[in-house]
Amino acid sequence: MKFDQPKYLPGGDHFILVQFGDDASIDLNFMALGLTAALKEDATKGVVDTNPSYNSLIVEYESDDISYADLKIELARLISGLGSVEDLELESRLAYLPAMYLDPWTRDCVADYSEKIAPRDYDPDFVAEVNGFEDAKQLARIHSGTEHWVVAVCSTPGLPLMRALDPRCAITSPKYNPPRTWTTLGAIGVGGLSSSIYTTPGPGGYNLIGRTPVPLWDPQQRLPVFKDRVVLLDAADRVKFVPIGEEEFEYIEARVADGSYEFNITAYQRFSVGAYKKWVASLNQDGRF
Amino acid sequence: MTMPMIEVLKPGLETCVQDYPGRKGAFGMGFPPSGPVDHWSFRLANILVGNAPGDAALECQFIGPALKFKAPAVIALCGGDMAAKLGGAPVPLWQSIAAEAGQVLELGSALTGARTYLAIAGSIDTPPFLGSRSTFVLGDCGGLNGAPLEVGGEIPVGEGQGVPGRKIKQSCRPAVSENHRWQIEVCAGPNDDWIDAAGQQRFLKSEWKLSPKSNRVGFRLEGPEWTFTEKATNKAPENGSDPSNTIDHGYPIGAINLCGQTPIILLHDTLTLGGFINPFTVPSSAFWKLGQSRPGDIYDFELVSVDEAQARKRAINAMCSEDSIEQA
Amino acid sequence: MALNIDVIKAGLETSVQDFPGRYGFWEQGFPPSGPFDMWSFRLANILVGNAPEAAGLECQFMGPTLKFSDDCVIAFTGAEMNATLDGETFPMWESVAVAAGQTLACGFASVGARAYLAVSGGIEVPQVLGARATFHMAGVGGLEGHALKDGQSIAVNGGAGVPGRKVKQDCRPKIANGKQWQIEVVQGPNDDWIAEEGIERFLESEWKLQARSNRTGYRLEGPEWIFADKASSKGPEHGEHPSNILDHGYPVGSINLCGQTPIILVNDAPSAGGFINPFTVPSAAFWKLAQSKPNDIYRFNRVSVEEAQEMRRGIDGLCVEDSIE
Amino acid sequence: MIYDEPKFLPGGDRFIEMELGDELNFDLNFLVHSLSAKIREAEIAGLIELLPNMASIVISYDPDLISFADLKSEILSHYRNMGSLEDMELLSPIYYIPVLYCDHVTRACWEDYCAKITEKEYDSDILVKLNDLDGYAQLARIHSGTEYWVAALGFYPGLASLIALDPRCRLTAPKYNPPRTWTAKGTIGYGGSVTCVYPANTPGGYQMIGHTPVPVCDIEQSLPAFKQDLALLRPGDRVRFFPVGREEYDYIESRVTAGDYVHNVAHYAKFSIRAYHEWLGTLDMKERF
Repeated sequence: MKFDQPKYLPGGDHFILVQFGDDASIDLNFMALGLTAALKEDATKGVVDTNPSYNSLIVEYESDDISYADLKIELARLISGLGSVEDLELESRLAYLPAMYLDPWTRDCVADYSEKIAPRDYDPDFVAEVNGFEDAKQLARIHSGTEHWVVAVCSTPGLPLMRALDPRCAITSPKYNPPRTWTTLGAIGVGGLSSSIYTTPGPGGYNLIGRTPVPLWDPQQRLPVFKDRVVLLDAADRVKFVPIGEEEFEYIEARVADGSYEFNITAYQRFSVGAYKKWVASLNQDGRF
Repeated sequence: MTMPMIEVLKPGLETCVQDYPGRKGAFGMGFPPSGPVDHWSFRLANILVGNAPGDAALECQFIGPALKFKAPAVIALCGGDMAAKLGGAPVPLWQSIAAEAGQVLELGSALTGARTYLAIAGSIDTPPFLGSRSTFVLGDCGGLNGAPLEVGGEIPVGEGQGVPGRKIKQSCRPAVSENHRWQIEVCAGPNDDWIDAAGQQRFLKSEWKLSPKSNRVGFRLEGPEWTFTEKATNKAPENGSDPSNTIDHGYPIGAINLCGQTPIILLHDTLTLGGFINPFTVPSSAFWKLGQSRPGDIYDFELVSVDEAQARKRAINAMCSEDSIEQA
Repeated sequence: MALNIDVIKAGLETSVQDFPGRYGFWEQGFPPSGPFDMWSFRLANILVGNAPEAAGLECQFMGPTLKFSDDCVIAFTGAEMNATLDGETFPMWESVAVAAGQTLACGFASVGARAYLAVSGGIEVPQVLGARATFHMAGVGGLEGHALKDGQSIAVNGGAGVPGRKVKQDCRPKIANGKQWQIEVVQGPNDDWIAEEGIERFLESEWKLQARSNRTGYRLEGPEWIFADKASSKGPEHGEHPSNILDHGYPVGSINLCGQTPIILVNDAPSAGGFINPFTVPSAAFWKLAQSKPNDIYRFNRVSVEEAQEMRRGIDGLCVEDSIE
Repeated sequence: MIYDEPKFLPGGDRFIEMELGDELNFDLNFLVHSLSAKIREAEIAGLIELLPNMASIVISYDPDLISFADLKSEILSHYRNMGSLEDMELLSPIYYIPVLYCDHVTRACWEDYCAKITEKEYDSDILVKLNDLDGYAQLARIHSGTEYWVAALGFYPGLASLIALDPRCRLTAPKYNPPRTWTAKGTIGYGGSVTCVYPANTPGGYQMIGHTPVPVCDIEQSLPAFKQDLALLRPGDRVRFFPVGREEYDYIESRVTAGDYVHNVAHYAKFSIRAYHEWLGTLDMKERF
């Protein structure tokens, strides 16, 4: 539920959590990202950093520059300036990321977990089943059928937390319990309401359904796209997965390895929340890719 | 002009380059701030050698490194006592001293506290990453190639003129606990309303033992059970099934993150976001205590207001200045 | 009361049309379609008491043979197709009562080329994109998207028509067999691509209507065109030939110059393309195009936009109840 | 160039051709469609419909309701109030269309042409050679590596002229000479620097590089996407092609045949000219996908 007034919750002496509501309605994330953009635009004195999530935005501040009470006033001012959620328009790049669904590498990762930690079915079969899809291929079709909204970039560097913008492509699935101890780098996972891409080979709990050959962050800033940035995606960007086969995967992998891979990202669109809501309302919810 | 170097003979236990306040402005890209846990001692060490308080220096944890100076240097050690020796002779803490070219500084295990900070005049000059030299080991970035010191590694140092013989006044140093008990300030929130009154009281009145499964990512605490409010047990399924689950949200640094029944204090290398509640937050003024405590130590939490926490932080900041210096 | 018309013989591309045709979908590539000779078409509807817009049949060169399932009132206008009703000569430009079971048989057009049949109540085929007009190239509108076929049945809305109504002689288009037509043209939109002497030559020459002409376009045969400098010195995206231009929309009636061949784009024409349109035939002259036959000779008579609009108002003024006696 | 003063050229008694410039230029085309949207919004009495194209708009009007001169001055005033091109934004849906490149359908069409009309080189080979590409895989990668702008619609119902928004993906191709007498519906054609999807079995002159089972025009209105309209695309929309394999192609074709294929469209992004220009500035023109 969206709160009538956002809640301001203190997080110690230099954080404040602004919560717009208490559920996972995507509108709340739009508000959080709208506020992120407004803070940036406003260059509010004392604001150090921000970190958005599903329904909230955490703001780090320097209490020597702004008091907690004044920060709340500033935040309230910016939030009221956002207007209604329908009025929001957000800068939003669209990244086309190649994805090999049902790939051999994440299949091995699931098999390894199954052998060493707890037996489980192949993740895409499992996710397809809990979502009532025909098979794993339809899972791939549905997952690649929507633009995914980057709710936040978080947890580990460059890791995008994403949600399907087309409600007909929403996939929900329980996470691993216990979690994996390692995950294939570049694995595309789904868990809860979200999708993500593993940017480090660390532990993880999402179900693995595919893999991308492209890096989502590059501390060495080796590839051209990372010339001015370390992390590929920002919150409010969108990702569309382009299904590829093994041959194309290897081609892209080789270009990533030799440093010549050219990312396919467009940056000439603004995301209109009002238009989005109209579009969602116009969809036949029974239609499925 | 050759850059003065320090050679790593023994790396110690996860000894890392850090700077203060660490990596800011990259939270939204998934980067926690990193930086020194006990940033009070850290800044004092820098001030002693004439650096800016936030300049890059080394954080030594539990077991310190052995380092060989390739050029003369002015250094200072602050924080936990690791029985440091320079060229075999004991080195005092809280004081700037001169090291000769070729001399070896050797640190042992921490006798008091847990973290010792080594500042070098001119400061460590590794390439900054996203505006900071702090090492973020999980993210493989910052510091020396994104990793703790390694045997044979070389630490580049900038040009700097330090003055030996400067000391931190006794009253301006953090008082490292001798009895392994710590009074840690906490602020309520952001998610205190998920814990019932009894649960909040229990948290504040109980002893909490620091688990060995603690590091710069998080400090795990052992203690009594938590009890929850209606809000935590009666919620929409997207929050998750455990009472401590919520819809993913950003984590403040210092948050006491309740993972099932286990509270974990989120430190400088934490995950930036996740799906557990944070009923309390340790303010930055108490971080030096976290930095100097060791597994098995006992924490008592003391509830303070945000205003009070900010006042304490200002008091510590005030001590991280030239005013805290006296001549030896 | 509804009735059916059974198609005994379809004739040559006989199709359902309504006036003014399909508007609002041009941008998606749908031309207006609709009756070619809009004057005769509207008069037929008025005769049987329909609104001028109601759907009727356009018969081309050779009309159909139709059997009526029920009593109704019909009218036949436009070209003389020597129609008979149960063998009796059927009068043109007049509303006539038809009894259930009677058959109307048409022949070849002896004067003019297109005849229009209106039935009281109007033909009731489903509207596609807001019109009943047939656009057979895309299979849209009319009877299943195409011209009539033998054995089909056409649904008609019941309607009370009055027989014995006639269109006054001076309110009818002057369809003749002279094989010579004066066709009005308005200069533009791309007249500046043609040299002055090319414009003069177009206006002074005789143009023969080719056999390869239909509701999409009328091909003309005549002298060479002479282009202005503009047509040869232009950006490469326009195309090589002097008649090539960057793709643009085509007004209905435009004289589209495809190489050296002018094609008058009529009701079912493509909506856009990459050739210039130096002249445009205004709507007031469309009845002449519709009623002319291959090998007929056109001479073009330049008029201004205002004159063309005045002529159009003149025809509209005749497509009314006052024209009936 | 874009004219300082647009030209109003008469097209008989009921049409005006408004020419805004005389070149194939994205900005000019954007101006054409923005102005068209403005004119439509104004609901000028007597204005029947608009036919915007590459650089011009043909305006259909009822001379009994508005005179040439009045219509011209009204449209001119809208044109003058357009503001700067840089500030313009247009809500632009994007359609995702699967393509089987170098497919069996167009190959058969080419073979038929060679047998019956005249021998010619295989279309994709022509494009590969002429554009200096590595092979069919790169042809597919480049053709599917950009969003296309629907610059115009017309000639045939539902036939859209598509121009690549990423200039690095602009290919060139000659046209068939003489033209084909038939082209399979769904053929992906390339002629000049324009690509298209053939909406029906029609004659054609573009080189054929692939085939989609997804219709872009459906006079039967059997698929849900055509419930309202027969043609899928409108000027100002965007199209992105997705390479698929034969198996996925067959699957999609079966869904189209069954009448339950769901077209993949996202309709919530505003295309911003300024952002587009900025984005163009960031591209490394030497790079190719």
